[in-house]
Amino acid sequence: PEKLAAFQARIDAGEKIEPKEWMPEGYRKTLIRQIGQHAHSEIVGQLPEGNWITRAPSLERKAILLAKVQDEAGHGLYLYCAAETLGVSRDELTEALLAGKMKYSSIFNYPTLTWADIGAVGWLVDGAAIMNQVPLQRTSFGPYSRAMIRICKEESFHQRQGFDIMRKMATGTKAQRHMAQDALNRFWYPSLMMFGPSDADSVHSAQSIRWKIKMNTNDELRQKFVDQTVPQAEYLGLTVPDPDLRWNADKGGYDFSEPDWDEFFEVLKGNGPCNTERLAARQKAWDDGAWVRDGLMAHAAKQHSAPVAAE
Amino acid sequence: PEKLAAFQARIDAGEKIEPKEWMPEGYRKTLIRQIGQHAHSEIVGQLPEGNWITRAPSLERKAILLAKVQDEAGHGLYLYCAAETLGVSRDELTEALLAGKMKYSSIFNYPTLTWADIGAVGWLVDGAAIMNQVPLQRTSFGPYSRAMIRICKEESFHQRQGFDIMRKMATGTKAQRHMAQDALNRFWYPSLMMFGPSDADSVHSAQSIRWKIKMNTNDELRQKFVDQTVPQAEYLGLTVPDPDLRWNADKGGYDFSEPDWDEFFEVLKGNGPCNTERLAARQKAWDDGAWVRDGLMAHAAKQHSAPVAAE
Amino acid sequence: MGAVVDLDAALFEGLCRLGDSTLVLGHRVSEWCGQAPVLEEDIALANVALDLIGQTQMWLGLAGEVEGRERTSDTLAYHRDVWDFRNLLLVERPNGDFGHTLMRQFLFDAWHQPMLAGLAQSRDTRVAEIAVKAGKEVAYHLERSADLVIRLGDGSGESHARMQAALDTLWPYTGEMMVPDATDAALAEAGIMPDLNGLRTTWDALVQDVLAEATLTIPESGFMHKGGKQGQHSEHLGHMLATMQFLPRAYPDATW
Amino acid sequence: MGAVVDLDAALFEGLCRLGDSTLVLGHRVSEWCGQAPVLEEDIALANVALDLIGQTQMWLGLAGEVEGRERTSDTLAYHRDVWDFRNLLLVERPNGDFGHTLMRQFLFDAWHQPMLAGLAQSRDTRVAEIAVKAGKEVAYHLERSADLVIRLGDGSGESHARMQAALDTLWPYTGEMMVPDATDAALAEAGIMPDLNGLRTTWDALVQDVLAEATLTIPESGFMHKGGKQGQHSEHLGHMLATMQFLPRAYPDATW
Repeated sequence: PEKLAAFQARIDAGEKIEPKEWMPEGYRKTLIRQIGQHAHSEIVGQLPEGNWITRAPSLERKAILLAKVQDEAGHGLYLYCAAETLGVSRDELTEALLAGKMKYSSIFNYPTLTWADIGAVGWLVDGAAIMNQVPLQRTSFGPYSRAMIRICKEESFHQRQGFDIMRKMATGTKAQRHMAQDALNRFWYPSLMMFGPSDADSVHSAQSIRWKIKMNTNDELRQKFVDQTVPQAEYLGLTVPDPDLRWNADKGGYDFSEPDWDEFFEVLKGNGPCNTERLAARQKAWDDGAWVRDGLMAHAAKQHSAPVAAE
Repeated sequence: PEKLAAFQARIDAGEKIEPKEWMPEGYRKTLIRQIGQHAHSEIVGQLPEGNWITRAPSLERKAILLAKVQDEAGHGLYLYCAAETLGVSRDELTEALLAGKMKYSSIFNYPTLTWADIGAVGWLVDGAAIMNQVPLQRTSFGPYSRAMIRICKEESFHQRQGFDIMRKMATGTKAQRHMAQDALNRFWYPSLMMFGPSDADSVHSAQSIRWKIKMNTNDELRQKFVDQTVPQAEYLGLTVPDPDLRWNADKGGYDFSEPDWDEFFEVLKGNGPCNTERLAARQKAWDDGAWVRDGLMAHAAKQHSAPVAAE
Repeated sequence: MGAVVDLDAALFEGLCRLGDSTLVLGHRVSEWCGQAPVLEEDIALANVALDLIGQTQMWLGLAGEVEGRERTSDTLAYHRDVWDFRNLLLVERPNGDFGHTLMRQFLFDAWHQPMLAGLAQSRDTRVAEIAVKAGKEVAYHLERSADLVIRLGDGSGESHARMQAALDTLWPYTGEMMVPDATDAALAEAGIMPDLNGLRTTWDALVQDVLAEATLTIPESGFMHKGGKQGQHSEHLGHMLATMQFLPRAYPDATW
Repeated sequence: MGAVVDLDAALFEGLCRLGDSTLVLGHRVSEWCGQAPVLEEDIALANVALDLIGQTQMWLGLAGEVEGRERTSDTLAYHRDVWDFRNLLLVERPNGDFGHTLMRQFLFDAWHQPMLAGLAQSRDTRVAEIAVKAGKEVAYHLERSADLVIRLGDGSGESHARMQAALDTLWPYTGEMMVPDATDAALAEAGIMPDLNGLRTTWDALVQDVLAEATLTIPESGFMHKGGKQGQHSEHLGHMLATMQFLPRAYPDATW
């Protein structure tokens, strides 16, 4: 308990906790879960975008999208490394994902059905992600904080590119405008879900906020996201699919409809449009790749033993 | 030798030989090789056409092409059945094909690269096949003769459909005309090869002709094919890719260039554009289908043993 | 789902649901060309695909006629993008192994056959005529797929496991077939198409019987995908259309 | 193969050969997105694909400029059909397993790197500039693919067998890279592109060294496929283009 108080004092003073320093088991566990889940999201998040790389409508768009998924894989790498400093290996985390014991962001269980969805993913999904991540640059765990700083810089770039796709679509031909509006219709509520249900009644959240693992409540961030995004939709000439959306001058923000939380919990349980396929794709990559990983290890072992044998 | 003479006398008299009747071993072997090879050709022949079923440019064309490959599989079935009457099973023949011990028509080692190729295959390849097959309706082995009668009827239908595709392409847009001419350029010589090299010096051929397993020489049939096809190409406004092609009034037929027989023997050896892929596709179908064949047999065995157990 | 539904618009929708489902399933089945596990199946698969494409021509042909905007069955098949397709999600599932293809076919046939029987009673004679014609073909499809599901379900250990895996994977895509939306309801009320709720009883009974004989177990999870009928598909459809529509899209001025 | 070759026409051809090869290989590599055996390879594959697409923009951009018919790199990439594509057959081979993808990359890189070194000496400064830029990227590609071929060739029993199978399958597609036709000869003579015969020595040495260290055996058969450079491809390219070109073909009036 004394240790605990000292630990909390350091956090309150804005100090960073480093991997080799003492930390409460709960802090470590919560971080592993949160960082691991974030890493998995980057990896699984490649799939809905990868679905359109081979159909990107220009060489420039193809290059931008390739650069983006490359960044995402890179983010995954930073985050797995951050998690590894807490004593869990990348393989362990991967196996937990494949066994269904760890989650990834539910948004990636929605399909990308037209090219405009690639715009919507950048604009809305990366937008919501940034909203979550910017405060986490100030999180108490050093490696996590440093990873978030690198990631946020790239993410905001991705968001601008996504918005640029939407702008082209929204001001394009009739078919393109249709695709843009349709993408907004499908991604709006799932994006709002990305902040999680209202944490009014969550004990976890309160502890995480005290530890500076979580910096804001879900509702604060969701409100901020809506306030930022609605004017952008207006600028694009697109309609947010919420008949009850309106400006509330008193609170200085928009009133908006809650997403369908039943759907959220269903998707979380595995019953989303693409859950099965996303996990199956990752499982296949893991299984098909086993011989490669084994082969590389076998080679490394030979290299290692060769000089010994020569002695 | 007496038996042999009697056998030859029956053939000379135009009688049909039936499976249970006596026949020389050489006759049986030659027939198995020839009918088996023909059956394999029908099966492998599905692949280059199957390549365009999913891309057929209209529902009507798609339906016609589906009907055609269905017919081909059906022809394969007739022919395997005819071969089976000679004491060789379909599975044995299939395994010989996959082991490279039996051949299929080399023409199917050429790729179908545009939709016009589907026209060219019908017009030229089926055209050449019919030229080979029509006389075989009078072949001496009963089951083979009857199979050929059924097959020829359908093949000539296929040829007309192929010609119809070519006609549409040859009288269509610039791109379509390009595709049509390009298809003729690529399929002309391989079609001429379908009759085999000149059999002037083949002992085999002479024996086969005596046995009425082979009804004409390769050169006769090739000449007939050229004489039939050149006017059709002219009608289509397409150019046969042979600068030395010209009408020879003396012989009442066209003079034409020989195909590149080195290429023919290379393809026969396995070195054609698609040999490896065609065999790999058949091997994959065979391997992937093993559990289905086993499952069906297991079910049949249960059905068979059930009543016995109940007794 | 408003209360007032334009009946011609609903009929156009309903016809697209039929025609797009046969088109997409026909396409999937045709992908097997030359790769079936036995020669008899090469023939049967080509035959089923051929029937389905023929039915597509009739349904989409009529759809174009009802719509009255001079779209032919080919225009509808080759010049719409994913959001305008109205096929069931089940039929756009990838082929997987032969077991998946077969199970998909059976689950669809078991719906298709009673659906066509209902459509044969349509007050719209154009619909009824097509349904009668298609019904004869589909009776054979169902007979074949049910028979094979039984033989492979109750076959070897491996074939049983593969058929069960196929059933588990595909089951969540069956719900949509029997849940009516406003369009279905309007067409049923007008006596043009059968009541989907009514089909469920027939489908349930048939599927339960066959799967029981096949020694296969119906998954417990009640979760069902939806959206295909309303134009919200999986990622697979777009890839299929890229292939299917290549030539007419690349050469819009050509006839074939 | 006439004696007189219009040099601009030959240059256009030569540039399409380069740009189409990087485009098609970039496409194939990008098909791996999110499916690599290890995360580092997800990153590396995306990076290689990105480089190749960037090079495509440069080569096809210059090709359009040389042609002078107002075709951009996008027009050339998205609005030509198979017969106008000039890529090497090797790069349109399907991905297969990771071993095939890797071996294809190595066999190509081992040609690409000296090719770009030669192009960097081009008398056409536009060509030389692109080659210098691309050369830096490709040096890394070759380093990576050679290293991995060695590690997996001389790895486990299974990885060795898979790499050998990949080599056996892909070897007959390498000949075309180093056999000059009239276009290649004209460009070499004009000092615009390197002599392909000269590349063979470099390629042979490099490939033999790496494969020897990888404990892999070069197939004995001398048979080599040909035709890609002249626009005669395998059946795979058409399927790739149907996917790649879908949007610009379906929506010719749109900009993206």
